[in-house]
Amino acid sequence: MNPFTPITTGSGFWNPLIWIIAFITALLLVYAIRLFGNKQYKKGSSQTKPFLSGNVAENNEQLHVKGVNVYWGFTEAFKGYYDKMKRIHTGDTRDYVLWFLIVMIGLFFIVLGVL
Amino acid sequence: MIYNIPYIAVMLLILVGLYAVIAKRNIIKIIMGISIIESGVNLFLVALGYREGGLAPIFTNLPEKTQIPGQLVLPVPQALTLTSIVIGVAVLALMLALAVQIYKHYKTLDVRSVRRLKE
Amino acid sequence: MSFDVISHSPALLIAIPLFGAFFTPVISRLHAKVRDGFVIVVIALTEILAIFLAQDIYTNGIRKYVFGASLPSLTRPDTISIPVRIIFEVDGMSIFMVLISLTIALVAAIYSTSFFKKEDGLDRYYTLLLLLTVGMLGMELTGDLFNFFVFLEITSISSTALIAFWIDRGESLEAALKYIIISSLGALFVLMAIGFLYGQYDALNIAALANSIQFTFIDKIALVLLLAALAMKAGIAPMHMWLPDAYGEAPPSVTIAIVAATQASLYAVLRICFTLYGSVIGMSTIGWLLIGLGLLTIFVGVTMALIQKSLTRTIAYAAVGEIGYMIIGVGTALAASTETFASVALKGGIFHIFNDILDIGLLFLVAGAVIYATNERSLENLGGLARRMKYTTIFFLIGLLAVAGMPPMNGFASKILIYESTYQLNPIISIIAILSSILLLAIFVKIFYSLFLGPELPNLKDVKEVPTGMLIAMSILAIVIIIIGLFPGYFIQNLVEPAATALSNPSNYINAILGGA
Amino acid sequence: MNDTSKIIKTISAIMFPFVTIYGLYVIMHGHLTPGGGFQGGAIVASGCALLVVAFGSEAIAKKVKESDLSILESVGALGFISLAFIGIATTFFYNVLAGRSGSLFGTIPPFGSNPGYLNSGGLLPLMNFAVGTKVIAGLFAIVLILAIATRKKGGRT
Repeated sequence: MNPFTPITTGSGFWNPLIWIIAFITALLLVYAIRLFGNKQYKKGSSQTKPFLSGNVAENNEQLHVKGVNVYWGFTEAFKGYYDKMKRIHTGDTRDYVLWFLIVMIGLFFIVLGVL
Repeated sequence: MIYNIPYIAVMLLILVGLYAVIAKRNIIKIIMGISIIESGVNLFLVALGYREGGLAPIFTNLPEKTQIPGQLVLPVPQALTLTSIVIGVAVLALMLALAVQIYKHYKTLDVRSVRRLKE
Repeated sequence: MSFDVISHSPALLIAIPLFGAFFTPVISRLHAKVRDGFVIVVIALTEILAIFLAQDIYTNGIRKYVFGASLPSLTRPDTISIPVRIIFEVDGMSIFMVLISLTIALVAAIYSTSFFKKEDGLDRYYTLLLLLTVGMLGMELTGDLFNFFVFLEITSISSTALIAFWIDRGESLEAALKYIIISSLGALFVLMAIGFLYGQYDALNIAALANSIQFTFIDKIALVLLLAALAMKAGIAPMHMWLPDAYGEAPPSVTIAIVAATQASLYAVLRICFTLYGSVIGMSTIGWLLIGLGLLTIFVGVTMALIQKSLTRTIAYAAVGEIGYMIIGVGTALAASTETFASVALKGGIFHIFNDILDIGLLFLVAGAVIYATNERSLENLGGLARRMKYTTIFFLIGLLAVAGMPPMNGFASKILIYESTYQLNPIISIIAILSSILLLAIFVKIFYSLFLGPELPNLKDVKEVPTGMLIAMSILAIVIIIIGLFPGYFIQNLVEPAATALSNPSNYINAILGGA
Repeated sequence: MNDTSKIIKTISAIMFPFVTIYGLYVIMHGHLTPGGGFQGGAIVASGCALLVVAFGSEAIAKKVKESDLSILESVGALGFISLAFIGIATTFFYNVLAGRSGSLFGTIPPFGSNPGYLNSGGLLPLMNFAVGTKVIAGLFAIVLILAIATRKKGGRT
């Protein structure tokens, strides 16, 4: 049997081989474009130093943005949602049981009412 | 009507157990609640197999001229109950052992304080 | 007397790991290395047996095994109208799940041999790991509802003990207590539902029950109890809260086994929806219900993963999100039972069970490697690990791409089936799923950045690459991920297709038991 | 530390053999009357718990090692699985001994009410012994570990 069978989804198909060929083509294209780049760019000069809003970093560690702060803007924008979610996730065992019972009662209403 | 009384008892036991699990704060009492629910479910299984005027399904020293299996209660739910009791013992021992260890680490059995893991 | 291994293999699949589990404390008196090798050999042997059984099932159909009968296939001795004795019934779906569970158990065992060095009590650790494997296999193989309950409890007891393995961490104990309370409660409701069904139809066999089910009022109650309890065990929102605790605090080698146990609960949900209640007409409502719960699960899991501070908890919430994808795939198949895309959705959902456990499992193993090397799991204090741990970084990159559903990894192959089929049912489902997948990618890029990139941190100067056993375990998963990603059509035709066919034809399952001896 | 009175110690020591024998009786007759491996094992283990309460967990832990108990437990489980494996030529758990007159536990009792034939049941009594061993060891270990774990400094058990 042919192991390269594509997946058909009814409205389309997916064949990884085609994707890989396209990916390699794109890589070559990117490399070709990169060759047109600015010849004046030099390593080790101030062009490659990180820019920290004009502040001077004293050592390398300070340049590292901690994992918790990476999406600070996103979490700040959805603060209302996240505050609610944090309030729901209490970590209290009894609340876990309560959620289980709530879902079960909800299912009772739907299944006994609709079916 | 009288044959519904076990089922009412089952209902009450499960509700009492759920109340203990949801409303009590002491971990030991929550574990007791789980145990009470388990007793309710076990009673439910045993009550399912009962038959009016039935005898225990044990051949040893059964009264003479018993109709078999007409007069015996169903043995299968009893076997199920025994299995569930055995499992219940294991779960209970595990929960109590965890409660002991939690008391050592948190110095409390109040479930509101045992929540370092949240969000 | 000729001894036919294949016809006995459903029982041997349970018996060999069970024997191994209780032999482990005895053999560990010899040497720790002997014990490690013994555990791996036991699981590998079981896996080989499962592969042979799978080949047999794909060619000869459903295999059944009656315990204690005078013939393995004697389901109804003499003229009894209902099947007696405990019966194992193995069809395409069961063996699919068995193969997944055993692969994961094998990887977990290989990983454990070098993950634990200093800890004591490892004899019991391996005993419990094998018992957990037995529990999962039993849940997937059995054709008997009460037997299913017993294996469910074996699984939850052994996984609780394994979650609490690091007993000097208060958090592990807390997670274990929460897990055992909620899962024993769920199991009791499962037992109650079994009682309801037994009281109605005097049978415990799934096939016999499915044959005679009338969908009366009491059957509906039983359905709700079973669905709620098993969905909770599978970690569906809003009952997912035990899952990040348990996954996050267990040793990572255990976590992937517990992920497999969660999948076994999901398998039970499928078995109940498709086989036990398969002949009932109004299941499309259940399908829509599953879609709703699945969307909620995806959304909650993925958004909560974004704000976690602990590495393992982030992956655990991502795992919650991934469960939602399987649920919407399966729910679409139920909701659109007669449409052509229903089978595509079912295939996508089933295929995603396999892909999810590989991806999430690889990520957890990498998290375990990070914990092993740095003794640190908070994202605050990690960074720059790529300089010290080359292979681990590569494995994390593979897992990241796979879990986010990026082509050409395996996650994409199953997600595209789910996207395209749900789009035909309702475009909104598909859009939410795709957006959540993008968010998932963002989350793991964040973890990748904060864990492996950036400058070397002063507290991580003496980090070394993890030992070979862990690398081997991770590379097994990574290689399988890439192979499935490159040849998805092959795997769908040979593994997923029989499973989907088995699920969507409940009459085959029933006839194998009831249609004569 | 141990401050139970002499009466408690003496009575427990006298009671323990009776409890054990009753438990063993229940295990032995598991295939005839209600009870069996688990129930009888639980009775014997409760006798052991009586000793733990009366003499204190320290005194018992000196005599019985927890690792030995876990080995005994494994032996019980292994025995059970091995007995199940005996019938693998036919099916797993197949009762090879039952129905062979003359062999151990081989008699087939007559149908209906009977006074109980101990020499029947095939592999079932043997399995009851195995389960009984496992349950005695397991429950005793649980009681002992919980007693040691909950012991306060200066207090008893």
